[in-house]
Amino acid sequence: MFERKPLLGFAGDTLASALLANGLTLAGRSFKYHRPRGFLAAGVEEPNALFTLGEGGRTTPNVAATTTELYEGLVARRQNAWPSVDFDLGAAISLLAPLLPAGFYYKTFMGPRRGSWMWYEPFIRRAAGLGRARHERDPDRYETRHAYTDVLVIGGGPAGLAAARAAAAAGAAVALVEQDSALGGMLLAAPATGALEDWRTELERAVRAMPNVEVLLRTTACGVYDGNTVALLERHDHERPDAGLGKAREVAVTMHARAIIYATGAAERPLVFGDNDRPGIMLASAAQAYLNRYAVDPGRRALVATNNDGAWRSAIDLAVAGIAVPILDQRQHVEPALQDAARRVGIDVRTGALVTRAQGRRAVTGALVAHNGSARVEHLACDLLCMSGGWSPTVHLTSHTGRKPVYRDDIGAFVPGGYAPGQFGAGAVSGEFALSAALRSAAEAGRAAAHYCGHADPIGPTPPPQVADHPFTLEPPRACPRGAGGKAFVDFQNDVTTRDLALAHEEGYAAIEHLKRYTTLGMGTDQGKTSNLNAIHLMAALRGVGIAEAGTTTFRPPYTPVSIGALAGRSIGHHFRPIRRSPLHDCHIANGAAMIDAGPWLRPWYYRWAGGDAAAAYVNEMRLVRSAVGLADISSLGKIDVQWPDAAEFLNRVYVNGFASLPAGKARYGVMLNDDASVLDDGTTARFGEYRYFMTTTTAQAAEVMSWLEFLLQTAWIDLDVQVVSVTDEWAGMSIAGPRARAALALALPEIDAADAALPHMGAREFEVDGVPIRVLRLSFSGELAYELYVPAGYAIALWERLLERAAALGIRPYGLEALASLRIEKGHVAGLELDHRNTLDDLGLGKMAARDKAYVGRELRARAQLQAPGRWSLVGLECLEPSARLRGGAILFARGEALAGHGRGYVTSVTWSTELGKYIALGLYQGGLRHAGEEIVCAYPLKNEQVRARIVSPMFIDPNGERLHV
Amino acid sequence: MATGPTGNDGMLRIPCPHCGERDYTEFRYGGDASKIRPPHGTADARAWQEYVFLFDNPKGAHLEYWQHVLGCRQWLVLERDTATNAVGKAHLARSQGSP
Amino acid sequence: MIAMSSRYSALALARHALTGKPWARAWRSADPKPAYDVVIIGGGGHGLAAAYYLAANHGIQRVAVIERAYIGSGNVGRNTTLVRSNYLLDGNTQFFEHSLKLWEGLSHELNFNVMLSQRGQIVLAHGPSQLEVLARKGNIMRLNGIDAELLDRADVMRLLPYLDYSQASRFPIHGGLLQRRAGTVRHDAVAWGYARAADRLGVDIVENCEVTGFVRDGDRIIGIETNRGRIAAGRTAISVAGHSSAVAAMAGLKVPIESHLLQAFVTEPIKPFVDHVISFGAELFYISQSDKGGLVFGGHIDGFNSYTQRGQFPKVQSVAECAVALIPAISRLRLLRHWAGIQDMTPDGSPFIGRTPLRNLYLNGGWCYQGFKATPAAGCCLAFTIAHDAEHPLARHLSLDRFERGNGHDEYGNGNWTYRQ
Amino acid sequence: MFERRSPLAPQLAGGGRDGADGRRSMRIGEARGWHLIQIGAHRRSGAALAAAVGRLCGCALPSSPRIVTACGAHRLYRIAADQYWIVTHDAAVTAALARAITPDVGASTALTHARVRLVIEGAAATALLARIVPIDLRSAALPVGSFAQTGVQHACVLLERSDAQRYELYVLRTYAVSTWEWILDSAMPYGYDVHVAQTEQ
Ligand SMILES: Cc1cc2nc3c(=O)[nH]c(=O)nc-3n(C[C@H](O)[C@H](O)[C@H](O)COP(=O)(O)OP(=O)(O)OC[C@H]3O[C@@H](n4cnc5c(N)ncnc54)[C@H](O)[C@@H]3O)c2cc1C
Ligand SMILES: NC(=O)c1ccc[n+]([C@@H]2O[C@H](COP(=O)([O-])OP(=O)(O)OC[C@H]3O[C@@H](n4cnc5c(N)ncnc54)[C@H](O)[C@@H]3O)[C@@H](O)[C@H]2O)c1
Ligand SMILES: Cc1cc2nc3c(=O)[nH]c(=O)nc-3n(C[C@H](O)[C@H](O)[C@H](O)COP(=O)(O)O)c2cc1C
Ligand SMILES: [Zn+2]
Repeated sequence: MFERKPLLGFAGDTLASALLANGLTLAGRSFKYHRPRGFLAAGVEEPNALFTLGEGGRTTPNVAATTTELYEGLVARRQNAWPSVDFDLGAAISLLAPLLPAGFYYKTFMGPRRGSWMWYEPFIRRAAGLGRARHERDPDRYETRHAYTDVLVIGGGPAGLAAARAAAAAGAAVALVEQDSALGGMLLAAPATGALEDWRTELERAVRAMPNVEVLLRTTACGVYDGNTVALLERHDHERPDAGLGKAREVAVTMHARAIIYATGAAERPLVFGDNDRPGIMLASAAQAYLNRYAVDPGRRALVATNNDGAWRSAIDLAVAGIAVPILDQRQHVEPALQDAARRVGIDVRTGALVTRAQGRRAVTGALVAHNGSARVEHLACDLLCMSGGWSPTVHLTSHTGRKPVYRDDIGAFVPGGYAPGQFGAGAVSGEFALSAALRSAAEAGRAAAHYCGHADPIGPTPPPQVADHPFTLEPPRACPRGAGGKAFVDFQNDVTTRDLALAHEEGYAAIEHLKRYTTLGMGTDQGKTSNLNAIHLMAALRGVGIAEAGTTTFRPPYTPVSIGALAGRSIGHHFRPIRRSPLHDCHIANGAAMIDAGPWLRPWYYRWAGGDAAAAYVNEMRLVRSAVGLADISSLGKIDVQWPDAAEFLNRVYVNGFASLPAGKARYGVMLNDDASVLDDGTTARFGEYRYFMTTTTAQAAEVMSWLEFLLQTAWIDLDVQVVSVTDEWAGMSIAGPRARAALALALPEIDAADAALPHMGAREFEVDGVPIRVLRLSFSGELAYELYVPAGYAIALWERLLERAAALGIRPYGLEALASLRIEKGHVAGLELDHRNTLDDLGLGKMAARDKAYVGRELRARAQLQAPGRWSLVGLECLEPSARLRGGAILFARGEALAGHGRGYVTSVTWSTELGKYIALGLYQGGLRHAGEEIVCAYPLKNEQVRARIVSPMFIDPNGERLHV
Repeated sequence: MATGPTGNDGMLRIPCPHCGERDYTEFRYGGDASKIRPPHGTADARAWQEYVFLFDNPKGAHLEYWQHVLGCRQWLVLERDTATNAVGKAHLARSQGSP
Repeated sequence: MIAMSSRYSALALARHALTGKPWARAWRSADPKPAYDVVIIGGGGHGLAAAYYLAANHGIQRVAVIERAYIGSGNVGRNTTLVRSNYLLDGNTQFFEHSLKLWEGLSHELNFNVMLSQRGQIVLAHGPSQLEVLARKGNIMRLNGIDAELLDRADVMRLLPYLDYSQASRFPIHGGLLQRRAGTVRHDAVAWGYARAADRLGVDIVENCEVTGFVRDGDRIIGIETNRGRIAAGRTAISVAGHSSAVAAMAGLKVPIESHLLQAFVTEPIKPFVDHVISFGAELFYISQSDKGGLVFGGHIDGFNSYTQRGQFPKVQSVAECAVALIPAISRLRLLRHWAGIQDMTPDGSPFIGRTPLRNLYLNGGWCYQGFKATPAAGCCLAFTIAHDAEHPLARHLSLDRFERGNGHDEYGNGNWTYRQ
Repeated sequence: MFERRSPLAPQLAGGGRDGADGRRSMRIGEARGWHLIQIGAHRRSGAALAAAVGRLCGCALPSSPRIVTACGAHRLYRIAADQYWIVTHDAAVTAALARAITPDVGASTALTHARVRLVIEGAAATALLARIVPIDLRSAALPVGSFAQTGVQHACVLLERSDAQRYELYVLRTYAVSTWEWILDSAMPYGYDVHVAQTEQ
């Protein structure tokens, strides 16, 4: 469907060829001036013919019709015009063109007041942008994968085919990628019958028949990255992708190649003359492709304008097809053989002839032609103007790893400025524009690449092609004479004209990068594939410098635009990042838990037995723990098995407090610092045997701590004999807490002797129950009598269920993260919001823990003056003094009566309703800390216009002497 | 730079001495490996400051730590050129001696 | 401050259009003179701004900006253009708000439209505790006279209806913090606008001139060596973004900086689609739409020291994953170009502006992810420091020796990165 | 008795689905009934450890970091310079090893529960794996009988190629459900059957 009208095309057609076959030459409107535009090219370099494809969530703006394969059901619309491309009101903007030269916006829209740009900007934004995207979710499927090969050949033209064949013949595994739907490259534009086509078919057949060659069509090499890693995009739109069936629309392939052969060919450039953008003006090679490959007459009455030999081939094909063709070559001298060949097919040959301006508006109707050495301007009528300003090797990919291309005068273009190790060039990309030379370079590249991969011996030479070809010559493009009139476009998509170049030069934006940025030249969806070199030529001329000095802009990936969906692949929705689930996950769901993200983990936030939302539930869960007994999942804690003779010494070094003397059967709380003395983590380590320790870390820091310990052991302390192994996934953990915890244990697990004598506070013991090892640590985060139980993860659910079932009479129930966090606030234990890397050990009130008589990581830098300064913010407890108000995390603290401005004297880190105290309480940091205990302060929360009075108290809100731990 | 053990110049493919050449995404970067960590217990704040905070940060040859976190978990010392990303040899950090 | 004849305005555009009168060069192409009062190394946003403020605020006009390539070739011309002042820590809040205020008057001051677009930035929170952290910042902003609004999920849904609110979303959106005055600025215009204004005040902008060394007299720097010869300088400032270590090393200084790659991305241009600046909360990812229509976005550094100025593909993919996680519809849009900048990274994520151990040598560097928004204030403070040989009150917390004293200024709470990325 | 549960218990109920072409070209499942112990030698104990393993498992410690040593009911993997995995379905062996490897011999850590062993086999197995791991799966790089430690979705995994078209993955338990869903999602185009192998080795 094209603009709601059905359109017929043939298999193998592109949207562009089908539209041309249907007589449609007006493809769209230009970006800035809304000028009517047609089809300039037949491939990826197309700047004009951008369409919006698809409907609903499949709407895809800005797709070049020249690369869109036709398939049944394709829906396409033209864009950037209102009400329609045929009648576009935006075109009125053309009248204002003189007021809108390149970069005009830098010079205006500044008044009348400061900030006025905000008034103008919406208009500019609406005018800019090409197609319109939709906010709906994309229903299609995308995938990513990794691939490995010896030799990656990029480009399936004659050079690519020949190179692949040579490399494969030498024994290398070869992957050949071609963005097009067919192999053959430039040869596809040659006449569909004849010796050349026979030769191409045979070469293709031979390559495809080789078992060690994999051919990937519709696959674009988008970017070349370090390590000969190439990003490929495989497209399947023509196969009707269907997410329901798992059929992907696009696949992004990370290709790891040993060697790369660039056989990316060359692209033709336009000529620059007045109104060179009229529909019906196209690249000579494009006209040839439409004619030969797609069997479409791009016009009936053609003119071919050129400065090089290349376009003569196109002219001859057009003439043979019966399309009248005068050829206008700006060169005075053209190879006589070429002239003869042209004349033989009835071409009206004119040398020294320069097109200065095109005629016609919505379609080209003719051209004005100037002749060398004469003032006469001739008018020639045409409905197709083919132009060729020379050929630019497709050096994009070779430049991606930082090798700047270099200029070659003889071909008037840039070629790769060398290749990274293991990379080779073949064919037109390396400046070999004659087929025979291209093939020679390809065979050589193929052999060299295979050799680089360790395959030495070619099996046999590639048969030389039996094709006639001409050496390639060209005359550098000439700027069209001033005063010829019309707009001479250099960059079609971004509407950059020769006047804009002149303006940029005049204002000093003459460096090629400034030119680009000032005029936006080459910044469109085509990335200037047809415009960059002309611009460089023209600017070099304006500056009076050589082209090599003018230089190119930087080529960046992707070579052609890539769907972001393809890059994301399957890492979308809940697969965006993997989810880590506790071994108890299924129980939580069964127990009616509401789950919450905690880093990669999903953890039970609260349980519905306790209330319908977190606010209601957590207080009931707290009450349960304070009054009876609760069961919580702590499996997400990091767990590390630490073994061997030097383990004690090791722990003694990484923790600020002493671990050397920790006896077997005991656990100890410890804090680790980074080298810079910021707090890395806290947790407990239990000693189970002479040389066996069991360390726990916080959930958030588990991976960091593990790597850090390995770093120290493997890089710095290699003399220590210590082994650390992560056992986070091996052991599930649960905490059973509350005054009835021991009773509950006794009911559920009579095998475990949890009597105070056997398992005192901070005791740690291993038991075996029904053949299953259970580690029991008598530790408390909540301040109640509590035990941490660790069990091999496969038995976690069984243990959990046994605890809940057998201790049911004691009222045991599960409690979640919110209650866990709240209970510890009542006890003044620091956690995530306090441990934010900015706070020191001393700030957290833990300074006393640090041993004075031993070294530990971070000790030296902990002593720095500012870290010990008296006015630092340190941990305090806060109780809310207003019965009707609540404290809020993130509130800023001020002394009473002080102006509420600036950064205050501290802030609230964690808040909870205290079931014990019947009010809101909080932890916070406050300047001077507990020296201000008892003072009333203000917690300001201007985001909600709130101020709440609170009192500074000890952060140990309940049971400061820890009596409950010892029941 | 020297070529890696696989004979490839292996830019940003890291030759893990244990596992072989792998994508750099399997590794965790650990920064400059030419700095010498003051021995544990060194009571010289200046030395620690330099170690922790100051870097040569050269444009060119760089010795650096990488840990093969998705593989053998070994910390490696890798030669890499920060001007080109070209990767050279790697050795296990705990096997002393320069690469 | 700029002579009437070369002023930019709609009227001037019309006059030039009608008369065909040529425009003046935006800045002269200066050759280096043998000596200057002040030499600033680095023609990025900061260096050019400092030169402008030296001339405009301190009356020092024998100033040269020495740029090794073309001005704006560094990070000022390749960043994601976010400007905002939602900063938490004492010192930072005031500094970045000062910068935002300068941005608000900059087009007028420079007579060059830098296209400050105050379209509002929304930082998302994906859980209650993340929202509390944002609230703390928002409260600090309000207490410092800076606009900030706390958003709940419904507010975010109203403002940004196209984010992923579905069941499938991995990190559900819980709320956010909005600063309406935050937004974007046209990156290149900043370099050019400052260059043009500085040029008009007599500053020499010397392009294609690479600094290769310093001229020293004892512990004093008295000039620089360049590939175009020696230049004597009363005072010299280093303002070279990702290359601070390299240039400081020429003066024999070792600094707390590593050079890392940060990539940026732009899609094909489309009609208005994203009207704010949005920052994802689950990972470092931010997105906005340029006036030209491209969606511009970025993420985390690539994660290892490098001066290659090009990124790696895995990071491209993970950034794309963030994009789709945040805005499912973006899946269909196409990435047009991605590039990288070389960025100074410091242990605490904060920069340095101030004096160095060498006399008459000043350093402005270590900007990490945040130097673009800082451009006017950094230029202003650097100019002050050069003019007065003293730290600017707004930049006292950014001294080079802060780690010795334990004064690290860790805005993001990421901690020291000696061994991790 | 405590019942041992696989984290994939609920997942394994589903019977699979057809691929885009209507076929099912893979079997994806979990292998259960095995035990895993990680053992390590410290600097001076390499020989003692080798001796202990020789005595209890009847084979030498592997010297190759890539080739799986199969001996009887056990498979041995050298996972780092001086670290090994022993996978066996003889629980007595792991228990004996744990007892025998005293600190002067080395260290042992039980990891049976830390991992879940997935089996992917069939014509499309290699193509599927190319979608989920970043390593070279060509048979020269990963021949039958070899293994590699790598990552799936940022989590570590040990991947063994036990036949040309058969792979076994030891994935982290807490990621197992996520990894499983990821694999099934990736396998959609090919179609698969889901199966559990109770005591497969
Ligand atoms: C991808 C990316 C995205 C970013 N996004 C943001 C953002 O959204 N918001 C934000 O606030 N910040 C952002 N930043 C950071 C910001 O761009 C930089 O911090 C800031 O631009 C640095 O200051 P500058 O403009 O002066 O640097 P630059 O523009 O880099 O200027 C430094 C100049 O010094 C020159 N130089 C270097 N060595 C020499 C020498 N030896 N001799 C002479 N000249 C030399 C360079 O050529 C360069 O032009 C981003 C950075 C990157 C890379
Ligand atoms: N007469 C002239 O003026 C002239 C000029 C240039 C070239 N040529 C002819 O061109 C031919 C050169 O052959 P060649 O093979 O070097 O070039 P080619 O243009 O025939 O083939 C290059 C192929 O690479 C593909 N390609 C380019 N970039 C790609 C990417 N990133 N990913 C995937 N595919 C990509 C293209 O689609 C194309 O098929 C010879 O026949 C030569 O005579 C003639
Ligand atoms: C905010 C912003 C928007 C950009 N938009 C475009 C764009 O629309 N088209 C384009 O080709 N490049 C765009 N670029 C990228 C530049 O072309 C260029 O890649 C970038 O400035 C880095 O320079 P380099 O690639 O020359 O190294 C944009 C850059 C920035 C900073
Ligand atoms: Zn490894």
